[in-house]
Amino acid sequence: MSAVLNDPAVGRKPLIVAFCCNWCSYAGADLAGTSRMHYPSNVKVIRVPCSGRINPMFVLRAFQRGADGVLVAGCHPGDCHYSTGNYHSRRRLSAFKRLLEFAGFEPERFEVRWISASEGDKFAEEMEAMTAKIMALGPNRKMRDARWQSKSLSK
Amino acid sequence: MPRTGVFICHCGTNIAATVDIDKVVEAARSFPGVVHAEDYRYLCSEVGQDLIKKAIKEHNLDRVVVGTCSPRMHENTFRKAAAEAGLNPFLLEVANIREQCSWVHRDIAEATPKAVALVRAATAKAAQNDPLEAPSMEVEKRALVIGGGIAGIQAALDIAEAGFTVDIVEREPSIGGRMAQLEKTFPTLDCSACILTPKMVEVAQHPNINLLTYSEVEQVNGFVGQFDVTIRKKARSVDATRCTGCGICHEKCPKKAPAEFEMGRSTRKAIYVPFPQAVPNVPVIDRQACLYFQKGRCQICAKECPAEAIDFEQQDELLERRYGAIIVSTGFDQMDPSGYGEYGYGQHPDILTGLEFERLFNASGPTGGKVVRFSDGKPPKKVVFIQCVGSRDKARGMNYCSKICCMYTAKQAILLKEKVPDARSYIFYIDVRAAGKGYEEFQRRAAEEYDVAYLRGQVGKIFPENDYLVVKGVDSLSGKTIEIKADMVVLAAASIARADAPVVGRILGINSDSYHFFNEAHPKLRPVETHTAGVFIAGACQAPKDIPDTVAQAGAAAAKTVSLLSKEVLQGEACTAVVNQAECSGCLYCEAVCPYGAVSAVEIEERSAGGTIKRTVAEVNAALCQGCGSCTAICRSGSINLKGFSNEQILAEVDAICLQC
Amino acid sequence: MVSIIKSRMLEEMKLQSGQDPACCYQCAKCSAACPVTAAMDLLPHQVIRYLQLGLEVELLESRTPWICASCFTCAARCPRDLDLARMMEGVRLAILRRREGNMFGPANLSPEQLAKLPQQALVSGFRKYNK
Amino acid sequence: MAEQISEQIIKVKKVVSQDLLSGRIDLLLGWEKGHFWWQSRPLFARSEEDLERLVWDSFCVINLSRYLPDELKENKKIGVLVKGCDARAFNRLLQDRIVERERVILYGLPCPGMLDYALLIEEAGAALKGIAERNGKVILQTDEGEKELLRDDLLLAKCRHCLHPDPVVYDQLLFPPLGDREELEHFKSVEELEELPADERYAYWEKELSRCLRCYACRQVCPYCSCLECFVEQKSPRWQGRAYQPSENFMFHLVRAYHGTGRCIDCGECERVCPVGIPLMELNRKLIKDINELYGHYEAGLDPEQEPPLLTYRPADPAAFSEK
Repeated sequence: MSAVLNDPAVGRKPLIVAFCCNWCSYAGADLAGTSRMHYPSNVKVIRVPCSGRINPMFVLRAFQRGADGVLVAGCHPGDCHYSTGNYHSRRRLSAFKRLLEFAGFEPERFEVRWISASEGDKFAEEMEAMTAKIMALGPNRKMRDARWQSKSLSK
Repeated sequence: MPRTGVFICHCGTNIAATVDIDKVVEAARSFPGVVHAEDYRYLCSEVGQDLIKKAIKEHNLDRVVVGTCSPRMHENTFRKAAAEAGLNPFLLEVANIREQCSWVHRDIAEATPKAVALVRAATAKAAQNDPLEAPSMEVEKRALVIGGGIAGIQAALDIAEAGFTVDIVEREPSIGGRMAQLEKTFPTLDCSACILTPKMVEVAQHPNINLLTYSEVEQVNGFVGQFDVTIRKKARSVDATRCTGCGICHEKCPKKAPAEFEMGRSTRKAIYVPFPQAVPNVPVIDRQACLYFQKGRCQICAKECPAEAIDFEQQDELLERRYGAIIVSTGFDQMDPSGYGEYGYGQHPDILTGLEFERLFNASGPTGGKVVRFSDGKPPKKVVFIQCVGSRDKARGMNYCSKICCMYTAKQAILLKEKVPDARSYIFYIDVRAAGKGYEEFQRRAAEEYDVAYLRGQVGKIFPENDYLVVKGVDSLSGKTIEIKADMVVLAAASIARADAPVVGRILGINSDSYHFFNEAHPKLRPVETHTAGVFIAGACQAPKDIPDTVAQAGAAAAKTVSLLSKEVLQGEACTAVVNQAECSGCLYCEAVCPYGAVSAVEIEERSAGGTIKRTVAEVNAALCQGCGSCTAICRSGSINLKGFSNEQILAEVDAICLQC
Repeated sequence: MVSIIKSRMLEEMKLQSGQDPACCYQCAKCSAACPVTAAMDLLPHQVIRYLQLGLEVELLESRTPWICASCFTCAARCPRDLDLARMMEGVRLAILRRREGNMFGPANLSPEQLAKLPQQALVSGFRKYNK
Repeated sequence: MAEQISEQIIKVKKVVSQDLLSGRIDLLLGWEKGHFWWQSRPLFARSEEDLERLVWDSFCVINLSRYLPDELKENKKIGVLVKGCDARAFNRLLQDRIVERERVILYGLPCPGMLDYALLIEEAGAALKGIAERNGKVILQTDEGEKELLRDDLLLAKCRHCLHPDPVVYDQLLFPPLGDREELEHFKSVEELEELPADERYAYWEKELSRCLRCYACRQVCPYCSCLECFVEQKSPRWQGRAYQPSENFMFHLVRAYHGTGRCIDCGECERVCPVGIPLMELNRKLIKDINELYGHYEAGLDPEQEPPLLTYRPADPAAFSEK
């Protein structure tokens, strides 16, 4: 394990953790794949049933563990597989996003997007755009728990 | 520590071309808990699945991770294979290294570490997985249909024909609904009664159908497979088992009241059947109108009834029944257009709504089938029809198109010409919407063969002058204002949701759009289901609809119902929410955000400081829960968790996916 | 032949009146309800249609915006919730801006008229027809 | 105020002793003097003798509603003295179903604000022995004589921010209401922080939060922290790391504040009890301000019937992110 890889400031592309709802955005991400679109490999998806499942603590945990950006993606309002999940997450995550920014996070670090199962292109574009913005910001050090990488990798 | 097996698929070259499989397998061997790792060209093939099954047994695996295509593709395939090897299927996790890795990245040096990270995350999640069982529920093999219009009739007949018992609950004294009020149907001009009455009779005679007319659903508890429904059977004041339907009672009854069936345009008696073909042909006493009930004397009906069927003492009855599925087919109302002052509805007897005009053609209607004016009994020579009264009107009415008016207005104009050959129709319209089999042709026939003047424009004012109505309108195509001295005006009033639709929705726990029409579960793919499993919708209670669409939807709802009732047990969702009641503080925020009404309050007893105390906490009905997890995110203490996507699982995934190496 | 173009007048009118002609589906109820259509060369719904199509020249020459009495019957009847009276006002303002002089001023009135008419009517009249 | 706060105790005592002695309530939650003259601590009165110690003065800052959940386990019916903030706290607990309305009698005390001891000694200059109050003024009695100051200038920060001095819920209001207050600069400090560049804001919070001892006093006193087991103490999953380091401090404080979204009654107790003076209300007020801006004005604790903003939605709600 090289020290360079351990240091978030040097030598790596930003890590973006994307929480995608199973019915729309995860399917949209799959479609980007079946359509052979390309987006940066630093984007890693975690599948959840619905954007309404997202507890803001998951997002904070990702930042603690070294994520440089976090995305929550869900169905467009009105299209939620569970009918109201994304309406609730819109309120929750709007309040939470503003709180994060108030704590000193750059707005680009945490985003919410509505991406449907047919929007493979949108998924790829959003991931490109988010990566570019976060590259410009540089690695995230805020809330990052420096102990994590070294502790976990030396099991 | 779990014993995890990791299996990486090449998917031919789909994955192997951009992911260094050997490196992924090697990395996987170093993950915590991994005791076995291997790869194969096509894991989803028979051979590939056997390989997994064999490894589960050989290495005594209690967790399996497959690095393959999207879980949306083959998760079920692999879980079934795991189950065949004796492993609980929910102990298997999929890492999506094709759609979300090898197919979106070109460079093997980028895709390989990402595949490693994805497999690591799946392994970390799997370590937190618990074996899950989908709840199974017994199914009561009986269906309830609420509303006995053409939708309810069709649905009930289809279900009954499939061999299941159906109860129809109808609020009015007879089934038949709106269709029974119609004279002819577009675009074929079939006589409405001729095609509806046989179906009504079939309903009455079918051994599998129980008819509960003059009844209403009061309460619904339970869930799919086992709905406990309370039905109020209102007192008819007539013993249906004795009544022969001879009709002497309403012939002799001295008290009149406005006839609901005729939209109040004529009268009926205090004891009445709403229309001659009523099913059941058993009269009802309207206690609000009846002299005996209001003033204490009369009882002429009882004296005249040869069957001694009149029963003034009859009381409302409450029936408790259990059903496996419910179809809601409560129909629609016509908007009262008197809010549109410029049209003068309600201020002049010759300004009618479409449904009122329809009744003029009917032999049992208020004019005995003669198309004449209410004001002077003369046949109208010039009739103005106005479309979109309250429809497509976001300012004072409904923003939507009522869908049926263009067609029934064309029909009425044709019927008018047939009844009154020297009459002329003028139709003010915004757009003619005639999408449907034979509809366009039908509407063109009205315009071309029946001398109907279609005027593209609207009416600004109607006022009476001498013995006619002056209609001031515009033809927007020519840009000319138009004045017509009409004998009659017919308003195509908007079709709207039943006034008590919100109440019905609340009783059933189904939601509605902003106009109070019931919502389907998915606008394209689940058009007859609601968000409450086991409750289906049919007909105009979902949105304005014509008869063919209504019958088709009723058939679809019946098919869904039959397929549900044919199951011995229902397999529910395995990934459902679960409450840690010892930790739950009972704020029930989870209940507030649950779209399925799956969370409810329950009282538990708990030991505390020397005694027991009672405490209210949340409880999840796994049969209703669909596993969205909205409740888990609102719960501050994490006392409600989602199986399959638990807090522990997601956090483990986050931790693992963030590791960089 | 009419070419449908983006019209500056439309944008100005939208800005002035806060109304968007795109909402109109040309049911012509405004024209049916308007009490002064007899004197108009374009009916109210046609004015909106011309706006939708960007027919500025035709509107500049039309009598209709000046005939409009701002009685609001059209606005009360409109099923699309458009306030036509406001739109007409927006059109008038847009036209005035394109003209050289004013439409109507004190010079257009005789001294007797000026003496007789109420001040308020004069002021609002001048506001309506002047830059 | 018609009568001095110190004169009101006579009526308070009369009313509550009637109810306690007649058995209408089993327990009265009030205040009594603590070790120091500038402290009033909770009084759990069960008898006439207990009631003799009851006080109502300018130091009764402790929120008594917060004691209800525990006390209701052992008593059938409890009487509580509630100030404006305590009454909103009661509504918070009611909405979270922690208390039952019918088992509590609320005696409403319109509250002129409580005095800040730290400010008193600062103003006194010399050793402070005691105070007297007269006509909206406070007389500081020190070794070096008396000093008279405006009462409003000596209030606790939370009381200076108070919008609703009158109880919003009560069974009996003991004194005439004082009326709502308009605090024009309620969100001023939040707005100032919002103006800072992100990095400076982070540095600000990193510094403030670095003092956090994780004593959780803010949580203990908070009427919205009604969980049986707080996320910080849970072991499975372990949401909150135990280490005293910036990452974990942020975790705790951001989540604590987020849990108050649409629920914080703006009483300022968390900030008051913080032993290291972290400006916690800035986080809470930020959320109040944003919810107001995004989803319509809402003040938690005013009306328990009104749905909290995170439990409902409108399809046309705005979002703090791009919805394109």
